[in-house]
Amino acid sequence: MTIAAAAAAALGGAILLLSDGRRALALGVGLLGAGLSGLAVDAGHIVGAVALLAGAIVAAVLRLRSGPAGWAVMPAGSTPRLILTIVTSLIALWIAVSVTSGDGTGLRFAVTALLVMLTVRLMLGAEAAAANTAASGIALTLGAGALLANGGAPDAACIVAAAVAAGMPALPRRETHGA
Amino acid sequence: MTQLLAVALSHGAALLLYPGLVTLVPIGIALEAIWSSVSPGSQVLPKFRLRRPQIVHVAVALLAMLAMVQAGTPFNPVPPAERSVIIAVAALGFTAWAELALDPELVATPGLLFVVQACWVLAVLGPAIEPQSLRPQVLGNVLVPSLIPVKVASGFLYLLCLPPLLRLWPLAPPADRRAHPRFNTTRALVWLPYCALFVTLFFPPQTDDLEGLARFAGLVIATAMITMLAGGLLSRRGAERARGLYSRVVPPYSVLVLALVIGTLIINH
Amino acid sequence: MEPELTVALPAAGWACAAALRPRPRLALAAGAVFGVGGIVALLLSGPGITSYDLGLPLSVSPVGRALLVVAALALAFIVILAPARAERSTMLAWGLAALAGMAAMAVAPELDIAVMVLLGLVLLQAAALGRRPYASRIRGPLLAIALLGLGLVFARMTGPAALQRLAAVGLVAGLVAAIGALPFVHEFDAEEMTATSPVPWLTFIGPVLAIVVVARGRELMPSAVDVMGALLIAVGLLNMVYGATAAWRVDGGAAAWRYLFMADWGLALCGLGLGVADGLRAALLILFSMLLVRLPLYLWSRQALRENVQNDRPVNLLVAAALAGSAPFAGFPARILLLKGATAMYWPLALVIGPLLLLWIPAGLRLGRTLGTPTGRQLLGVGIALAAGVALGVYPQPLLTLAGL
Amino acid sequence: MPPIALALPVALPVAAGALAVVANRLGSGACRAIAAAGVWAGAAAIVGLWAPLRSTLELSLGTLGFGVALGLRLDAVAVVFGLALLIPIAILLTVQPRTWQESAVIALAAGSALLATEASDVVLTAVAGCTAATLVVIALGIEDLDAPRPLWAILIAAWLALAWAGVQLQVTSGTAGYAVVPVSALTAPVFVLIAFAAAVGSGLYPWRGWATRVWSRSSLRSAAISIALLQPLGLYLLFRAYEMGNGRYPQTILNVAVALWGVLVAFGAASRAQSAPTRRDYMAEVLPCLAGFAIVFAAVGSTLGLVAALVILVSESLLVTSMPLADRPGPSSLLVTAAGTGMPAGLAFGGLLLGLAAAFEAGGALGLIGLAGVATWLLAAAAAARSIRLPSGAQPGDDARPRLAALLAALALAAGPALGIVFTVGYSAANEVLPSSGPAPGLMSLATASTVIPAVALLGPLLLVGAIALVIARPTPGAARSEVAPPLFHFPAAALAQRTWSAVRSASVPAQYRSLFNAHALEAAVAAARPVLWLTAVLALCIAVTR
Repeated sequence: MTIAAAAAAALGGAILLLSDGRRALALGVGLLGAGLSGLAVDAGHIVGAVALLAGAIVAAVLRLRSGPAGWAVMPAGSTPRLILTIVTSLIALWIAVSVTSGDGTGLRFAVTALLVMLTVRLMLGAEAAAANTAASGIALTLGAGALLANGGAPDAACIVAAAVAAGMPALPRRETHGA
Repeated sequence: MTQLLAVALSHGAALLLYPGLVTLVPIGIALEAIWSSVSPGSQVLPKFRLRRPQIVHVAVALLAMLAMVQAGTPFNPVPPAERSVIIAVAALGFTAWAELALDPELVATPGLLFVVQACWVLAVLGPAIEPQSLRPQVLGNVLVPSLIPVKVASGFLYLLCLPPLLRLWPLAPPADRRAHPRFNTTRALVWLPYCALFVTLFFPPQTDDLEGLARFAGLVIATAMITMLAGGLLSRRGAERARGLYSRVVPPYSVLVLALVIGTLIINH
Repeated sequence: MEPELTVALPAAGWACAAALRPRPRLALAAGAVFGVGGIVALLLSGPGITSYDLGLPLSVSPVGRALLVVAALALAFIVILAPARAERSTMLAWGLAALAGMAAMAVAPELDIAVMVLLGLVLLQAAALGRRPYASRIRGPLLAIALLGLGLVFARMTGPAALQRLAAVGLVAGLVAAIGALPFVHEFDAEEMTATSPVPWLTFIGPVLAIVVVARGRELMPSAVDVMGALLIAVGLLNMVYGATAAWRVDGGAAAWRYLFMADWGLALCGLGLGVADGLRAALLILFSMLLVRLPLYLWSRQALRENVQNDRPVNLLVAAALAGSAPFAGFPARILLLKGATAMYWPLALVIGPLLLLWIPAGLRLGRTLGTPTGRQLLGVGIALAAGVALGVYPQPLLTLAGL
Repeated sequence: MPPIALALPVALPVAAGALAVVANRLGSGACRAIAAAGVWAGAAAIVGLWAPLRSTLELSLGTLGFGVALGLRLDAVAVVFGLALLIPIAILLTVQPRTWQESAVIALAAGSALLATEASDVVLTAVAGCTAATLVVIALGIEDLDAPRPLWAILIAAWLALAWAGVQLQVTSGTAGYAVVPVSALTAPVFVLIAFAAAVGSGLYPWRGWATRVWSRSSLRSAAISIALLQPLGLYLLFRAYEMGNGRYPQTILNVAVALWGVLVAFGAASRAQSAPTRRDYMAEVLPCLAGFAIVFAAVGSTLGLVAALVILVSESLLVTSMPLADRPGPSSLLVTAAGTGMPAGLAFGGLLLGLAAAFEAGGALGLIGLAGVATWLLAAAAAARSIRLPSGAQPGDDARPRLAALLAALALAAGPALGIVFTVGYSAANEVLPSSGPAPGLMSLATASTVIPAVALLGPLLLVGAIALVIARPTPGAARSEVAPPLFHFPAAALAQRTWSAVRSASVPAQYRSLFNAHALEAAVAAARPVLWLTAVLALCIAVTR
């Protein structure tokens, strides 16, 4: 279950990195949220898991309303992004399995991989919809990252993360060069 | 208050009478007359006329008086403890520049004159560094073997500097183009202070009696004669030789004296 | 009083001011009422008192409280004496939104939550009308959030000591990227509205964020506190040198102001990195003066910058002195405290910092001129800002006491 | 008298400055009157506070917040320096016309400078001194922005150095209070910082510094103010260093080094003075020359030296007041020249006499420096003599007050017999920082280690005789009044130094390498927010912490 959830989250992140279309972005954020939610359940944080899943679903649904139409998975010139996806996943796996120790290997892998992938997505220049979705993904990942903490308020962090992630695609996009 | 007045009166007497103005003027005129008669070129004797003094003469006379009362002349009303060689140096040093300020015709090559004056300051104050005293008699009385070389070298440097300081060298001021040379009153005013200071600094102090007075006077006259002799020699050798001597020989010698002073300091500490 | 009110009331004020934008006076009044309410709530909520009303332990540290109070004062000051062409209700709305976010970051029990609040602020600003493309507006702040997230993740992983050091890199780099200091400078457009430009990150939100990140970071990585301090000092020195030099040499007055803010951040980061009380005092003085003196002066200089008016009247010379960090303005005691902290920690560092402090003077002289010829309300504002600078420089004890120092 | 009254000397000028700003609508004259009244009141307050008890008064007003206690301390040193600062400012504010901005800023600067001398703590002195320096630079800028003025950075560097010395004292001993700092805390590095602040803060260098250049401004109003306010503060720091070191500097070599610096400053000024093209250029070198001597005397390390430095300080105060007022051809400028060069039997003459005597009586290296000092004094005298025939160089303006200038200069020239009184005051001040076991000085004669200078008995009659003689004297006939004497000498090194300096100033990166140092390209790369640069920076930081 852990492996599947971590793989789903990483796959969601990869789709966000490799796609430009609204459907693919929605699918990516949904998968990402579902995977992180599964990892939260695995870590014993049911409230956090529900919050993450809900936030991801809302973000995905809202994403379907705007952004470039279609899927646009791996459009022309996305080879570097594909290479980055593979390299990032491998390094994250190495860190989660070999470098670090303790429980929650899957969560460590997913959080590390997702943060790097989504940041790279933003750095490589993203259209507003993709950038917003990546930001939603980052929010959900940060929420999941709080589950690594011993103590504190991880569920609260997940709830806030879900709220931010869900609200993000709803924000108006303004590209005009006024003011 | 009465005591203050008495002290002020005695110092005033020293400034105006002995060893001050009334003493230094006739002796200075006499020495200047001798120099005028022996020096090549200007055989000029003073013409005594009762008239208001020139401001340059007043300024030089005041400074010469101040310097003179610092000297170790026998019967000096100023107590030995109240004399300072720095006052004498400053007063005599100012005389040259008072002339430059008030009558530039009297000062030839002020730059070179300053160099000589700096060497003279070294000759006067160099020996005062090690004893850490500014009392003229104390400096004259220094007979510590380790300080004798500095004292002798400084004394010779003092004598070397006297001809230019008294303008006995053949360097004429650029403005001095008179057909008839005049009696040099300002020089007459500083003959005695320069020579008396030399005697005070480089010979043991004289006692306050006639013998001491005679010995002091003899030493002063001897110093004046040596200075005149040096001046005469310089005049004979010509201006260029004199300029060369005081720009190329005396400064390096002063550096040597300075090295001697520093060496003495190092050895004695 | 509960700390959550210090978040809720400014947030409500922002909502009202944004909703009532078509009726500016009403928006201004509503925003002002809620804003003042927020400040009152903040002042009444004693530092260290924890509230569990939301099921979370919410409390504000004395330093965070002091910074929030000063930020609120700065906002009131800017709105009351707003530049000629600025719309006060809009300024107030943006300011209240930022203030709510800053308060939320300050009271958040976990750094994760503070980072997510920061993310919310980033996207709120990005959603506004701006001259720069959307992607370039969010790129820098989102990199900051990702770096902070990575730092948090590494800090919580169990493994070799290097992980803690990498966590320190993540937190410091994230902080620097969030405020837009070197080497993570945000793209800048001199003509852009201040609220949507990188300036609020540098001058308004940055101070609270820095205090939160550094304080929480030290709790998270006790074994990497030295590394974190060293990184803060290194980045601080970089900002001091480059920022102050660029503020003097760069073309364009607005860009020069931005670099001067970076140079000030250099001082603040050095102070925070020293890890001694005097360093923290120095950093706070710099941040207070950034909020109360430099930000208002920058806003009032924008009009003159647009019209390219420069002047050398006495008031410009006084502003130059204030910007140059000369006594009696706040910069001088801050520099003294920085030197003291550096001497106490490692005196050669003071030898490096000391000469760098002189780089502010040419920049200050240049930027003093950019204020043009202030008159009327603007002149009054400049006077008040300078007086605040003198008060901070001569007697900073009250504010430092408010900050628990 | 309540202890808070100790704040009056500082508060009154500051309040007057603030009032002058508020009352600017009343016009420049009224504001100037307010500022002048404030400064006069400050000076009066110092006398009023000090005269009744003549013992140290202290006041602590709590901490300011940056590790400094707002403590005021009025002792004899603070009184002498305070009056030396305030009285020239008060006179100049009273008699010279200026704008309300200038008057206000100068009054504030006077208050700050006074706080620097009344502060009980090194760091507070640094803050106050930096404030005074900043306000002085602003005052100069208000008068004429393009005219020569001190480099702001240099002044702030000086006061930052003092602040650093203060915080070092706080770190090592927990306090930077002059009276309470442990002797062991005043280490050589701390003293070097203090000496740096003293030299740079007062603009006293062997080369032509701002203290000289400000006199080439078209108007001397603010120039004189800047010298009167900033130059004494340097000497003040050298005095307080004795107090912190319990009457000594950390090492004797430091006394020699400071004295050497002072004599170089004096010699540099004198040698520039002897080649000055105008009388105003000559005048510009008078105060640096005297200030250099004051540094020498302060560094000697004896009570006599400190008193001599204070006598020179008083002479400087009289001169800095009279010089801008005598800025036109005439007898007043001749009197100022005579007073400035230390003519017998003036106050400067007495100060130089005492100081040089102190140097010789200290012996060793200081004796040699005293020797150089005497030569420098005579060079200054030669420069003064030459300056009499120089063209004035004064700019037309209504700032000059020749009668008052002549009166002040005559006072400085005739004050020799009163040297005993000045000596007694200076002795009590010097005793604060360098306790002396010797007998208290008399008013009539001054005792040094080896001689006694009968100030009244010798200089009194000399002055009397001189005055009478000068009255009856007649000008020298035939003296070429228009002829300007050439410089005594030219420094061969001066031209080389000038060439080197201009070469350094004009140094630039060769064209073929400029692309490496292209600031605009770098700025573009940084401001364009390139992700590659960011990611590289992160990578660099990671490598830095993990290697």
